[in-house]
Formats: sequence, C-alpha cells, structure tokens
Amino acid sequence: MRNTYLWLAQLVTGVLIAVLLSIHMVLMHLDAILSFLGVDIKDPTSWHSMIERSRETLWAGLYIALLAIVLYHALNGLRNIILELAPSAATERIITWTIIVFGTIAFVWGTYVPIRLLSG
Amino acid sequence: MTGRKHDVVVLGSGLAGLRAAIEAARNPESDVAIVSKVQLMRSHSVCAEGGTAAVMQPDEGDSFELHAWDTVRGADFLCDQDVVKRFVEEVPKEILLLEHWGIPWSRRSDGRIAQRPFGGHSYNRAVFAADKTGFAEMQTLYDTLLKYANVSRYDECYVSSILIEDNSFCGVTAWNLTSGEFILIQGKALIIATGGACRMFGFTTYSLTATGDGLAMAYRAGLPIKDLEFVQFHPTGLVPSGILITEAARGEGGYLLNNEGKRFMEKYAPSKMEVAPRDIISRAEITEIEEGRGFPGPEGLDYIHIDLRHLGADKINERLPMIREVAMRFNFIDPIYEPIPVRPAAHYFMGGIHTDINGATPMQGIWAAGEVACVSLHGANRLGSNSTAECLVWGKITGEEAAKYAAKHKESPPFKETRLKEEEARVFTRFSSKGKESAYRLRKELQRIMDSQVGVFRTGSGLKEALDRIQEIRQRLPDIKVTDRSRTYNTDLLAALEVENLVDLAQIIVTGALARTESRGAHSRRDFPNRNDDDWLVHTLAHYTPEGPRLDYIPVTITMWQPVERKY
Amino acid sequence: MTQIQPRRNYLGALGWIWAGNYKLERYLYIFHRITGLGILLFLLLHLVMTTVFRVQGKEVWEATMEVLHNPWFKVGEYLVVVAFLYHALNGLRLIIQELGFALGRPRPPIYPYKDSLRRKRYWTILIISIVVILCVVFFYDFIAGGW
Amino acid sequence: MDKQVVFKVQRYEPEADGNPHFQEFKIPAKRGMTILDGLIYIKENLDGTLAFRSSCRMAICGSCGMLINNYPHLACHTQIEELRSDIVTVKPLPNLPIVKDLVVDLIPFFNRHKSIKPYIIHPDTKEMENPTAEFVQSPQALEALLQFTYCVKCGICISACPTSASDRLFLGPQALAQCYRYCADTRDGGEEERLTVVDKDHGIWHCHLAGACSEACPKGLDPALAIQLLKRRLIIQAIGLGRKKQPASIVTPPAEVKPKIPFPEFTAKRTE
Ligand SMILES: Cc1cc2nc3c(=O)[nH]c(=O)nc-3n(C[C@H](O)[C@H](O)[C@H](O)COP(=O)(O)OP(=O)(O)OC[C@H]3O[C@@H](n4cnc5c(N)ncnc54)[C@H](O)[C@@H]3O)c2cc1C
Ligand code: HEM
Ligand code: SF4
Ligand code: F3S
Ligand code: FES
Repeated sequence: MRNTYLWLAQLVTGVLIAVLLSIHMVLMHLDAILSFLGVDIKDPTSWHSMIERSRETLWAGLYIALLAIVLYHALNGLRNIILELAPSAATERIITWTIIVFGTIAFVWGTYVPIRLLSG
Repeated sequence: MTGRKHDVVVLGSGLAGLRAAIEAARNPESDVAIVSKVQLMRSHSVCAEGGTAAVMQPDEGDSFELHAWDTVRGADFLCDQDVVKRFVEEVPKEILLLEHWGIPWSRRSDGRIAQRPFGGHSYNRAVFAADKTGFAEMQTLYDTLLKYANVSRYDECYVSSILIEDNSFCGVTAWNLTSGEFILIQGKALIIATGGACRMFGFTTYSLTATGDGLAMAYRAGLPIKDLEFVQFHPTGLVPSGILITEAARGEGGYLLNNEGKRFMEKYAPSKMEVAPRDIISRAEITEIEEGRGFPGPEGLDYIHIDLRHLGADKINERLPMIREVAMRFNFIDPIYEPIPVRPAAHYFMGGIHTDINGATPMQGIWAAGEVACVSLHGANRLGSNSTAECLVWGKITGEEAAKYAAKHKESPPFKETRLKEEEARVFTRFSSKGKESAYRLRKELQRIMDSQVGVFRTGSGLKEALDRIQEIRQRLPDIKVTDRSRTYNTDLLAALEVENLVDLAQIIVTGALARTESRGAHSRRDFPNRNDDDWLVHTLAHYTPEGPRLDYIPVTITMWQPVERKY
Repeated sequence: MTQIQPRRNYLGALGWIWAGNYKLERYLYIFHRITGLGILLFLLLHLVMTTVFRVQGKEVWEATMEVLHNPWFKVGEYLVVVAFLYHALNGLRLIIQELGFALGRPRPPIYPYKDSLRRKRYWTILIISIVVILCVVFFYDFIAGGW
Repeated sequence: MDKQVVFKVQRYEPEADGNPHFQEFKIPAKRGMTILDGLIYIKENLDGTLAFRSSCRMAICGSCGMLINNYPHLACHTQIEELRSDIVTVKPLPNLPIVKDLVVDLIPFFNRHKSIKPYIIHPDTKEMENPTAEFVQSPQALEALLQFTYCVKCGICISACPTSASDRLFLGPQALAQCYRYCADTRDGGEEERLTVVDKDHGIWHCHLAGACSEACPKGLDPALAIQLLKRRLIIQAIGLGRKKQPASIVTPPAEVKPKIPFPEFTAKRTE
C-alpha cells in the first residue's frame, strides 16, 4: 500500500497547501484589494511587518508547517516525474535518497533562520 | 531455443482452440502449446455476433429434445443424430463455465442469463452478449487461459505442415512471423482448430485471415475431408464490404424488405418469416433479386433491405450496438432511421476434417475441433448460433481427450530431422521474385469464379466450368511472384501460401458439389432441385491425391428421427 | 540466424507534451506538470531569498524588496501567481476526479462514443474561467500597486 | 468522392538494418474506402513488401491499430473520406517497439495485461470447476463493467498515454482498466490480490488523468474512468474503510416449473 499512502499524502498536502498558501498569497499580494475592502494590513513586504509575523508563534508555526507540506508535495511530485523516465531500479533508489536528503536540508534551512530570528 | 517439445499442441486460437487449450491445461501435468498465425485473441471467432444456442431454461419450456430436433431438421437430416444428442446436452455446461469465468452475458431483469430468438430454433435459445457474443467469449477464454502457467503460446506463428509418421502425429513446422525463425514444435497430441476458409469467396463475412490453412494442411497430410460442398450463405452480409449484419437483427424483430417494401419471407417460410434457417432465406433473397425485386448495387452486388427502424433507438443501442456502429461507420447509414442494404454472403463451412463423435481423426494423436472439423453436427445447413456452441463443446472434448492421450504416451514419437529442412526450403524458396503471377490476382480470380458459380444456387455446367478454372489457376500457382524476400513478417509470402491452400480447398468443394446430384440444405442445384434421400443421405469424404480429390461416401447415423419433408 | 530485435519507438518525455492531435485534458495534464515544476523552482528561489537576505539585516532586505518592485520581477511574480492558481484549481479537480467523483458512472458505450471526461468537460471549463477571473483580479492589483 | 490520395507510409525493414523512412503511394480513393482498404490496395498493386496487420476488417479484432495523421486509430475503422485531406500519413503506433513497417510488438503489452490477473477469482473452487447453476447478476451490476469488456487489446491507449510515452514499465491504461473490470465484477473475489499488483512503482499512481486513453480508444471505452474508480478503491482500502466483497452466489432453482412447450409433430421416432 506504500504508493497509495504516498499519493494520499500528495492529495492531503495539496488541499492543505491550497488553504494555507491562499492565505499567504492574499496577504502578500492583494493588499490593494484588501485595503479597498477596508482591511488595512499595512505594507506586507516591509521589514517590520515581516519580523512582526515571524515573532508570532501562530504565524511562525503556520509557515514552518507550510514549508514542510509544500516540500513534501513538490518533491514527491518531482520524484514521480523522474521515475516516469523509467530509470533502472538502482538509479531509482539514488533518486529517492537524493530527494529525501535535499528535502531535509531545504526544510532545516528554511526553518533554522526564522527560529533564530524568533529567539534573537 | 529449447522447450519446443510439448504434450498437447493446439493449432489455432479461435473459440475451439482456446477452449481446447484451457481444457488440456486444466490438467496440471500436461504441457500445452497453443500456436496461431495471428495473436491469440485476434482469431476470426471475435467476429461472431449473434449468440450461442443452449437449453438454459428447461424450467420455462425448453428441452434438449427440442433443440436436437431443431438442429436435425435445420441440417436437412444429414447430421449424425448421436452427435446432436451429445451436443445439446453438453452446451449448457459450457455456457455456465463461461459464465463462471466472467463473460458478460446479457441478463434478464431477474439476474438470469437472457436468451433471444434465432433462425430455425423453436425457442428463444441463443445466449448472447449484446451483439458481440463471439468477441466476449474469445476475451473470456483468452483471459482465463492466462491463469494457467503450463501453457506456452506461439503468437503469430504460421504453421506450414503437419508431420505424420506411421499414421501417428509427431509435430508441426511453423514459421514465426515476428522473429523470422522456422521452427519445429513437437508434441504427442495435436488438436487442429484452424477455422474455416470462406475467404475463397469474394463476398464473405469472414476475416481476411480465414484462409483454411489447417484444412488444406490436414488434407495434404492425408486426413479425409468430409462434406465440404456444404457452404452456408448468410442472408445478411452488408453491401459492399460483406461485414455481417447479425442474425440477431432478425431475431430481435428486424424485417427483410424487397424493393416494393414488402416482407417477402411470407412467401417462402410463412411460419418462421425472418427467423427461418439461413439456407432458406438466402435462396429467397437471391430469388427476389433475380426476379427484379432487389436494389441495384455496386459491382453487381444487388441487394435487398433489412429494416430495423421499428425497433426503436433504445433497443438497437442496447441489443445491437455493433450493428449500428458498423452501418454508420462503413456505410454512413444509421439503422435507427434507414434500412441497411444486405445480400447473402459466404459464411460457414459445414464440412471439415472427418472426425468421430469425440473429435478424433483417423490418425493417431490428432483431433480436430471447431469449424475446421466436421463431427457431422450441422449436416447440410447449420443453424445460427450452433457453431460457437460446437466450438466450445468439441473444444472441451478434444482438449480432454488429447490430454488423456498425451498422459498415456510417455515418449513423443520420433521423427526425421530432414523433414524440417525440406519443409523450410519448400516454404521459403518455392516462390521466386521473378514469377509472373500475382497471388492477389489469382485469389481474386478464384473468388470471382466461386462467387458466380458455387454460390447459393449451383448448376452442373457452372460447377464444371468452375472446376476447369480452378484447375487452371492451380497450374499457375508455382509461378507466383513474391517480391518480399525477408523472413520477418513477410505477408507477401504468406498471401502466396494462403492462395495455394484456398485453391486446394476450392477444388474439393467443387468436386463434391458436382458429384452430389440433389439439393439439400445449403447445397442447392438448379438442375436437381429436390432432395434425394435414397441416394444421397450420405457424407462425402474427400481424400488427397496429387491429381485432385478422390471421393467416397459413408452413411449418416440416424438414431432418433427419420427424414421427413423440411418445411417452415 | 541472428535474432532481430524490435526497434524501440518510445516518444519519451516529448510525448508528454505532444503525441498527436489530442484535446483539452491532455493539455491540462501537461500544464499541471509544468506549473508544478515552475512553482517548485520559485519556491526554492523564494526560500533562498527570504532566508539569505533576511539574515543579512534590514538594509539588505529593503534593498531587495526595492529590486523586486521592478516591473520585470513583477511580471515574473504575476506568472507565478497564474501558475499557482492554475495548479491549485486543477489540482483540486484532479483530487476530486481521481477519487472517482464527478466523472459519471460507466455506461455501455453508444456510438458515436463520448468518454466521461468529455461529458464532464464543464469541470475543466469552470476551472479555466475561474483562473481567468482570478488572473484579472490579480492583474488589477498589480496595476493598482504600481508597476 | 473519387480522387487521388497520397499515402505517406512509414517503412522500416529490420533485415536491411536501415532507419524508418517514408514512402509515398498514390491511391484512387472511393467513398466508403477505409485506410485499411488503402493499405491493401498498396500491397496488392503497388508494393507487396509492405507489412501491416489486419484480420477482421470490422473493428473488432484489434489488429490494425496505427498512427493515422498523427492520431492513433484502427485502420479499418477510419474512412479516408473523413480525414478530409489528400495526404494521409500512416505510422506504426508509438510507444510500442516496431517489428517491421506498421507492425508493432505487443507481447510486452499482453504480458502487462496478464500481470493483473484478468480472470475471475472465486473462493468456491468446486463450483468453479463444475458449475451447477449460474451466478445471479443484475443488468445494473453488468452495466457497471460492460463497457470495459469491450476492450479489443489494440494498444492504442498505450500510444496515446503520456506516461507510457516515457515509462516502459508503466502498466498502462488497458491493463489498469481490465483490473477494474474484474474487480468490479460481482462474481469476483480477487480484489485484494489484484490491488497489490497495481499499487506499485510504475503502477496505477502514474496515471495523471490525461484522458488521452479515453479519447483515443476506438471502441468507446473509458479507461480513464476505470482507473480513477480503481484509485478510489485503493484509497478506501488504504484508509481502512474497505469492506470485504462477497462474490455472487448461484441462482436458487425456481419454485415453479412451466410446462414444456409442445413438441412439433414429426414422423416415426425411433426408440434408442
Ligand atoms: C461474422 C460472423 C459471425 C458469426 N456469428 C456467429 C454466431 O452468432 N453464432 C454462432 O454460433 N456462430 C457464428 N459464426 C460462426 C463462428 O464464429 C465460427 O464458426 C467459429 O468462430 C469458428 O471458430 P474456430 O475456433 O473453429 O476458428 P477460428 O476462430 O476461425 O480460428 C482459427 C484459428 O486458426 C489459426 N490458424 C489458421 N491457420 C493457421 C496456420 N496456418 N497456422 C497457425 N494458425 C492458424 C488462426 O490464427 C485462428 O487462431 C459467425 C461467423 C462469422 C464470420
Ligand atoms: C494549491 C494547492 C495545490 C494543490 C491542490 C496541488 C495538487 C496537486 C495534485 C493533486 C497533484 C498530483 C497530480 C497527479 O499526479 O495526478 C500535484 C502534483 C504536483 N504538484 Fe501540486 N498542488 C498544489 C500546490 C503545489 C505547489 C505549491 C507546488 C510546488 C511548490 C506543487 C508542485 C507539484 C508538483 C511538482 C507536482 C507533480 C506534477 C506531476 O506529477 O505531473 N504543487 N499537485
Ligand atoms: S482500452 Fe481501448 S484503446 Fe486500449 S487496448 Fe482496449 S480497446 Fe484498445
Ligand atoms: S492517458 Fe494515461 S495518464 Fe491516465 S487517464 Fe489515460 S492512463
Ligand atoms: S482489422 Fe480487425 S480491428 Fe481492424
């Protein structure tokens, strides 16, 4: 059932990304429209508001989760694509491990910094 | 390559061949090989459309006796009645087996297998899967065959000859079309199930690959061929392609109309109308056309109409989807709104390799089943939907018998290496690239002569002329030009080999037909319009001689009913 | 006689993009793949940016943001948004349909044949129109936000 | 519609060791002539060395799949007229190895079909070997799988599917659809066995609903739908909601028996 679970995870992460990333995108990019609607979120890309967000546990937690989810989703998708090029079983294993290692590094890299800022 | 020695070799993968292979393989000890010149599930049997006759509802009024009587009467009493009896009792078991193997039989609303009326049957007896019965049966058998590990398959291997030593079977030589190798497949028992040869007719319902190779091979190997002059013409071949419009179209209630818009069958078979046996309807159609009540068609293919409009779109889509597709696709006609042009088309060989009731031929270790065999079930005229049933029943019987035989004989019989080499040379070097004749042209000439002289109605003079022409074509055969010199998938060479087989068989048909001075079932002579039970209630046997077939006759087995006049 | 091997004839990755005169769904599939990979690329860039520039302090960050407000980057960003929208909406459709919903029941085919995807084409039409509408909304925002 | 049509046919002679190349033939086309008729005309009159498969010429045997004007279809099922062009390119089906000219090697494809166990698996082996009565199956239950039984195993869906284009090991739409066909059969009890076969690398999850298989299938099957329904079964099983299916049982004999229909009159019936 391994492949089924992998795909199930792809599906669930897809839905989660849809929710989380929408929030993120709306906040980041639709400031003009939001302010038109009467919600003022100041300038979302300014240094100040960014640091503000990363100090709040809720926001930070959300971003870390989002990162993990997106990384899984995208890298698993990437792996699927590469496997469809029908490499040999050995290369397949190498690909899988490269992707896992890469994902972990990216995750650590993406979380370490916010956490450092959070505590700093 | 190794492992070309098997216990049971099955030649042909039509319904009969697949069924035989499964039955042989059900015995886990036996090592079965199935050889076919097409990929296994591409055999001609997929074209069968209408149904398979079986007594499935004895609780609702049908009976074995009735099925037997219908068959005997349909056969114009030329069938062996012990064979008929065994047949009707075996078919329902086969239907159930297929049902258990997953075939999508059409169902009644209570979940039981549905049945439809068919020509010549006095009960709605044809079990069916929409109008793809043969296709569904083939796929089910093919899929089921995949279950067995003890089956080796030889797809696309053209078998060129059957090797017989001391009256017993020792192997077949085959040309693997995709790899180009010429191989010997040795075995203890052989089941020939290579189907009919209607491609010798130009206007036929048959697949392009139905060229009777097995029949011709067996004939040349010395097996007697029985009753080959009886060729069935199906009343409804689509004009101009010859694609079959299934008998189920009439079984479901379609009308046959002449150019006056009249259901002309009321003149010829008032009690059965459109569901009379095929020989009667075919003769009626030709009579109508000859008397000027047909429609003019392309290349002399005058036709009459089959009208389904009154059945309504729902019924056509549910019960006859393929007919609609075929008519729309090939003739640009939607049967829901327009009648379909049809005329009689060569459809079935009642005759075949002479076998006993077990499907065994006179040679040790060789069985024959399906259309290629003649167990004398169909006599002078086959009833619709009895032949797929025959394929199943004798597929099973021969499979079982052959496996038993192979288990009894420890050693496969010895054989001389040289014969393989000889045969290889015969296949590949006989035709040169410098010849002057074209295999395709010869085939067309043969088809033209068969269509015009050996059709629904025959005459002595016409048959004589046909015999001369066939003899002439035969003489031109060695001069065929084969341009393709390769061994892989050389369909040019294949066509040449096939023509040769067709010509041999045509000669048997015409010789037999010329000798039989009566009209019986599908064999209808204008110069002898009546049935003659005193002289001709016998089976014709044709034996191979280099000059041409030698005929002799054996009696018909009658156990239940004496012949009476055949009227519908 | 040497055995002749059949010749390989795979279309390969080119076959993902074009293998014949197919219709809509076949192209939705390849766009889904391309957008997925595109966003992945963006994600990695984004990750690098938001981390590397952030650790370097406020000045660097604001300088970068300044650069990012350059119209060309804006266009790139806009494309990412479109890709994301498409991937998200089509992804939701895929999730629903790959679980066997909204495709209809298997029916006996009636000539001329229509497969389920074609029968349910309004799904794809819906997605495309939503994507277009949202794109316009974002586009408005880009203009309002100043190029 | 009597006109000249040019057939550009891809040739490949394995024994000559060359590369595939195109050869052109001029053909007089009539109304009602199919691509297969055109190829037969070439073979009989212009060049006997052309190799292609054909058998039934009525779109039921599945032999003659090829790429016609860049769309995979059965040659016998394509009218020259409906292509609406004077040039017809004919190539062998892609994604399958070429044996010669238009003939492709389908054996790996058949083997993949075989791997999904395409036969009824029923626990009651005694009944399966020697049937006593039929299994009940309602027309509705039949309808759920009927269209998938129409597969002629032509390989056209394989040459349409983008995953098969690059992934030689991918099970392919045909095998997956047949897997669903047997799992959905009320007479079958082998779902678990089959699901483990499709749920592997290069298995069912490499179908991304490109839908080209359904679009191209000449027999109107909808493998894309079957595959998605099969995915649903897998997911349901994976999250533990699956219930074990009870394969159908045989019909109970009817309570009342109707009288036999009267036997037609005939002459002397001999006793046996
Ligand atoms: C259009 C049509 C509709 C029909 N409808 C019905 C119907 O509704 N009901 C009914 O009961 N009957 C019907 N029939 C008749 C029935 O289909 C056939 O009689 C039956 O299918 C014959 O099956 P078979 O197994 O004997 O031979 P086939 O199916 O013809 O198989 C022959 C096999 O032999 C192989 N072969 C031949 N030569 C060679 C060789 N040299 N080397 C290797 N292999 C070889 C072929 O590859 C093939 O696999 C119909 C027939 C036609 C033409
Ligand atoms: C918005 C929410 C998203 C949803 C609903 C979603 C949904 C999906 C789904 C269902 C698949 C599987 C398609 C299939 O194989 O059948 C998929 C594949 C993929 N996704 Fe997403 N996704 C989303 C966001 C993202 C993001 C943000 C990325 C990149 C960072 C991404 C990258 C990928 C990749 C690379 C694939 C593999 C594509 C393929 O196999 O063709 N997705 N997505
Ligand atoms: S699913 Fe359709 S296209 Fe695929 S093999 Fe079967 S009939 Fe051919
Ligand atoms: S084309 Fe291929 S990707 Fe899936 S829907 Fe059909 S199998
Ligand atoms: S020849 Fe049989 S499908 Fe075309």
